Amino acid sequence: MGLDVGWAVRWLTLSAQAMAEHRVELIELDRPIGDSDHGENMDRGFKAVMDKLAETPPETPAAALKLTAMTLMSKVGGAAGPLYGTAFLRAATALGEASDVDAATLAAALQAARDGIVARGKAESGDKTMVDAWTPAIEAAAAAAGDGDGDVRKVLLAAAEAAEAGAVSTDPMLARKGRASYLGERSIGHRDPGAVSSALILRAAAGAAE
Amino acid sequence: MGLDVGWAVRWLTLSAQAMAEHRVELIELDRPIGDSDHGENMDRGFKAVMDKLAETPPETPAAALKLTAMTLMSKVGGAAGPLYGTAFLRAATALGEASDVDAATLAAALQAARDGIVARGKAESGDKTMVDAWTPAIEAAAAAAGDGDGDVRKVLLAAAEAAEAGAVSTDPMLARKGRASYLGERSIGHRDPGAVSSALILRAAAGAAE
Amino acid sequence: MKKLINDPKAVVDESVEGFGLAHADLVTVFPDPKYIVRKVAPVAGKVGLVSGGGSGHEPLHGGYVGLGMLDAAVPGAVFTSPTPDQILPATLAVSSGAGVVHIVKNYTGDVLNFETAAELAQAEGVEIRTVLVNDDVAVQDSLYTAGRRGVGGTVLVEKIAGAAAERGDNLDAVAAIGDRVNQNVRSMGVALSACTVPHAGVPSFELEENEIEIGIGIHGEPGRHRIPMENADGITDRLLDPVVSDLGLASGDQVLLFVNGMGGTPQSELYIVYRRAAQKLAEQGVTVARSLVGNFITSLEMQGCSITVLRLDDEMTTLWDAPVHTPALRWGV
Amino acid sequence: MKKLINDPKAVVDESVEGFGLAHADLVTVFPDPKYIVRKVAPVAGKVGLVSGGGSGHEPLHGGYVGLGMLDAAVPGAVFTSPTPDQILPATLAVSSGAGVVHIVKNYTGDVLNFETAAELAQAEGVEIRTVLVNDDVAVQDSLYTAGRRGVGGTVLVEKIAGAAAERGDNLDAVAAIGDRVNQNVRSMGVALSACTVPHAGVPSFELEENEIEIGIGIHGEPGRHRIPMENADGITDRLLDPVVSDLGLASGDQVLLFVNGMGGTPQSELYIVYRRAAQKLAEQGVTVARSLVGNFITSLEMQGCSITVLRLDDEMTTLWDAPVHTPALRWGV
Ligand SMILES: Nc1ncnc2c1ncn2[C@@H]1O[C@H](COP(=O)(O)OP(=O)(O)O)[C@@H](O)[C@H]1O
Ligand SMILES: Nc1ncnc2c1ncn2[C@@H]1O[C@H](COP(=O)(O)OP(=O)(O)O)[C@@H](O)[C@H]1O
Ligand SMILES: [Mg+2]
Ligand SMILES: [Mg+2]
Ligand SMILES: [Mg+2]
Ligand SMILES: [Mg+2]
Repeated sequence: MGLDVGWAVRWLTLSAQAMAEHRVELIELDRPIGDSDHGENMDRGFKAVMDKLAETPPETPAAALKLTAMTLMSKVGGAAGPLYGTAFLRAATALGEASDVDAATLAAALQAARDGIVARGKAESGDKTMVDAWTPAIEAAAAAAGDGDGDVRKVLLAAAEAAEAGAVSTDPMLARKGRASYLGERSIGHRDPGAVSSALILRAAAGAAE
Repeated sequence: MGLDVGWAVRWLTLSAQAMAEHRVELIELDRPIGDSDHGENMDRGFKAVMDKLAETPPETPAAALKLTAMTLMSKVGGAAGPLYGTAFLRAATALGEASDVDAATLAAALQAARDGIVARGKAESGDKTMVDAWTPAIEAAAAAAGDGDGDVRKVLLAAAEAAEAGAVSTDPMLARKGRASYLGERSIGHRDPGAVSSALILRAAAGAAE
Repeated sequence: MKKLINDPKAVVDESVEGFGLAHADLVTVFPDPKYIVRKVAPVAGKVGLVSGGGSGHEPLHGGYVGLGMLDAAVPGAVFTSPTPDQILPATLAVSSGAGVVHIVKNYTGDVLNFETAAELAQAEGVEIRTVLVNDDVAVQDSLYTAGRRGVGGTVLVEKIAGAAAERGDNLDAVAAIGDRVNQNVRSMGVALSACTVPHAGVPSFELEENEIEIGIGIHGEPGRHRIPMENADGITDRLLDPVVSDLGLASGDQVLLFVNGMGGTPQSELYIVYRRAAQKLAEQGVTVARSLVGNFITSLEMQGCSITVLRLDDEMTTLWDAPVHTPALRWGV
Repeated sequence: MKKLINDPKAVVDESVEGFGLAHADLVTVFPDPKYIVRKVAPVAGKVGLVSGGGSGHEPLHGGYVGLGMLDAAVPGAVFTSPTPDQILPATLAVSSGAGVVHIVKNYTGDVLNFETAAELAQAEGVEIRTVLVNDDVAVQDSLYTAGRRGVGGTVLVEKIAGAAAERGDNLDAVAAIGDRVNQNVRSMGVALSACTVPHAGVPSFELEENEIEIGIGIHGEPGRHRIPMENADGITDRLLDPVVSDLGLASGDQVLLFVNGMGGTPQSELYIVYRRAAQKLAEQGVTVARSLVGNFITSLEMQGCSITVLRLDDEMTTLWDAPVHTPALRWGV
């Protein structure tokens, strides 16, 4: 059993809920090492995604993700807007026309999303960015997909858990990309807000598959 | 025994000391009902008077007061500068060439000072200004001078005490002149800074005659 | 108190010195007694314009010295009017024989010190006219007070009278247009926070996190009354309504709308206030023909703003548009 | 948080609307997607200039739209870079066929969003050049960071490149002069207090009464390090010295000295900083040929300042002096 457009819409809906719920937390994370806007930006962006989904209900998972990409790109701004925009766009392209996504395609789409973020932002692992949530996530997803039983939920759960651990792993890192990099040593000891929002989005993807 | 130029110089010196000592208090009084500068202005002005007295030692009491008038006029600024300037100028004129001031002349000089303040500032008694220190002061001085024993110290002590009481009497007044008048009802319950500095100056005059 | 200063007693000296260095092409600064004179002064045949007052209101007045506005500015200590020994030489320095206009904000100290200086100047043969600015509608019962204060309207009086002097109007004409501006201008201000006079070291008054002070002056003195915090539109209405009614504005009137920052308010907020004020005036049929938005007459780092409305006639509009070249206001040249 | 706002979410909308009302003679405001365009646009045959970035830095960038400077400005949410769907129509609106220059402050968000917009514009046949501004010497080891930030130098790049475009320079020439300004300009800032982003509601960082933050950016982000409060001359030295040494200034150099307020600092204090900086440069044999003092690139109501020094050559000086007519900068017209 794969993931259909209903899953995609639930994913985005749960993501929007998560951004609204964690808005203040993400602003607070962005305060000591950024400019206090990440939660506001993500909340505004996903609210706009909800409006768009209502306006033009998508027919395929890829269509849902593409619409999300365009909306985030045009509503989020900051660093996160283009990065998430690219991620969703590449994921949509990887899904193609499929109306039902299997585990292997799902893992490939997540990989495409991560690669998109790296292509745009040029961050490496350990730079204290959202990449530090996405890289372990796609590795875990690939492993789960490779298990052979083809359970998409397992793939998504593995990704979400790895992303959450990845977000936590940014605490001791010294930032080398994004606004936090200006702080040098003083960025150490804070969690990267983009890594946390990434983990929330991947957790929403898993939740949508329940 | 009258008051000579030595007394005048001691008066101004004690006044300068009083302004320095009460600088913060006068600023604080000017804060709720003014613009927080009265102590600073008076301290600056009397410091300049000290410099001038050292530069050109006066020969008569009137010369000392005239020099004070010109210096306050040019260094104090605000409302207090021209008012005190006029007061000292009129007092100097009233003293004339006398090298030794008797009780009657002294009382007349204080009266001239008060009249100068009223002429410049157009305040009446009860308007919550320095006039409320000066008017009782000159009345008490005139009474003491009229007593007949001609003791200038008694005249000055009477003036100082009355001025101090006059300053206290401004507490419940509603201001009708100067900056405090903008506050209307809210000026009630605060002591007028100019009345307090006037009482300090008159107390210094008495101290100088000890 | 955290300020970019060296010594509270040297604030005005050092600031005016820096001002002179930065604008040496426009002004000359005399340090003691302290006054600021337009680079070329006196201008032959021209009526001289002198203003001044306590420091802490920058760019007022030094920032308005130059072509088409003031010939000289006299800065006092912070929030303390200047003294006659500053005002007199400033007056003499800009006197070309055509007379000098003193533009004086209506505060007891300013009035008395300029009065003395005017007497002294007249004794030296310079004809003086005084334009008293008293546009602050926050002062009530002005018969029983020191009278209304001069606030935002001062900038407009200086600009328009300055343009009249620059085009060659005579002494009485320059004073008359200054008075006409004053009669047609009203202002009211609000403070969201107090300011700290450097030598005092503590704020002039205390406001709670949810309080604002309506009817504030420009000297860190408290205002007319204190109310709970409101939104920008509500505050704008509280400032604009008394201004409009005191001015007796009617549909069809043309005005200059001036939203002024008190020194510590971001420009973006001033435009939010401007937006509401412009919308309300438009609803009342009043045309905003000219506008000015920014920090033009301040109270150190106070957060807040004032709204000033000037009822324009054709001559005032022409004079407002006339070229001006000063450190703080410049156009047409 | 006390601000003259109605709704934290409407701050930029309402402020930009008010800005458009106040400056309707100079600019047109498009509300959604939001961008600000010079009244007459595109100017036939002229290279278009577009800049933009997060809001909260006013008058940057909207205040610099007009003759001799920007053709369009694109305001993002507060401290958040704008999005391609704003930048693209702004770019198209000012494209006359001669190409468009994007002036981009070096922040990841700004770079990525302008990059996307540039790709889209190029797909529509508009040639784009990007001038990246990164003048902030406070960012160290910039090889291992997102690179130096664009701060005060941005204003100078916009003015000088704008003048080049106005006199008819072609696309490559305008971009080249913009790059040349960027290569010759350095800045560093200090915060005495933090600022509060409206939607966050609390200050971006906390400073004790006796602490200041050196090397601050313009987004309320913390700076390079925190030190005990010092006097103005000491702080000025801490800002100026790294600027001078990074720029490699030598005796005989001509510079533009720009002392910028962060939004909540009185002008009088900026002149105290200017005084010290001008004196120090003079001691080093450096000639301050041009100066700029005021709030030109801000961080909401932050107290503090930045010092920017631009090493001038004759062409840059000529372009600096060229006429400019925008809401926030005006001369020669
Ligand atoms: N070059 C980059 N590559 C990947 N992620 C990045 C990069 N730069 C920033 N980020 C991510 O973006 C997040 C900040 O997003 P946001 O606050 O919305 O943007 P801004 O920094 O422009 O205010 C950071 O926490 C980080 O995870
Ligand atoms: N019209 C007036 N007549 C008499 N005294 C006045 C008048 N106006 C003000 N004062 C006195 O001046 C004092 C304020 O002096 P100061 O603070 O130095 O000047 P300013 O009000 O200009 O700041 C008041 O406390 C009051 O006693
Ligand atoms: Mg951020
Ligand atoms: Mg006072
Ligand atoms: Mg005063
Ligand atoms: Mg941001």
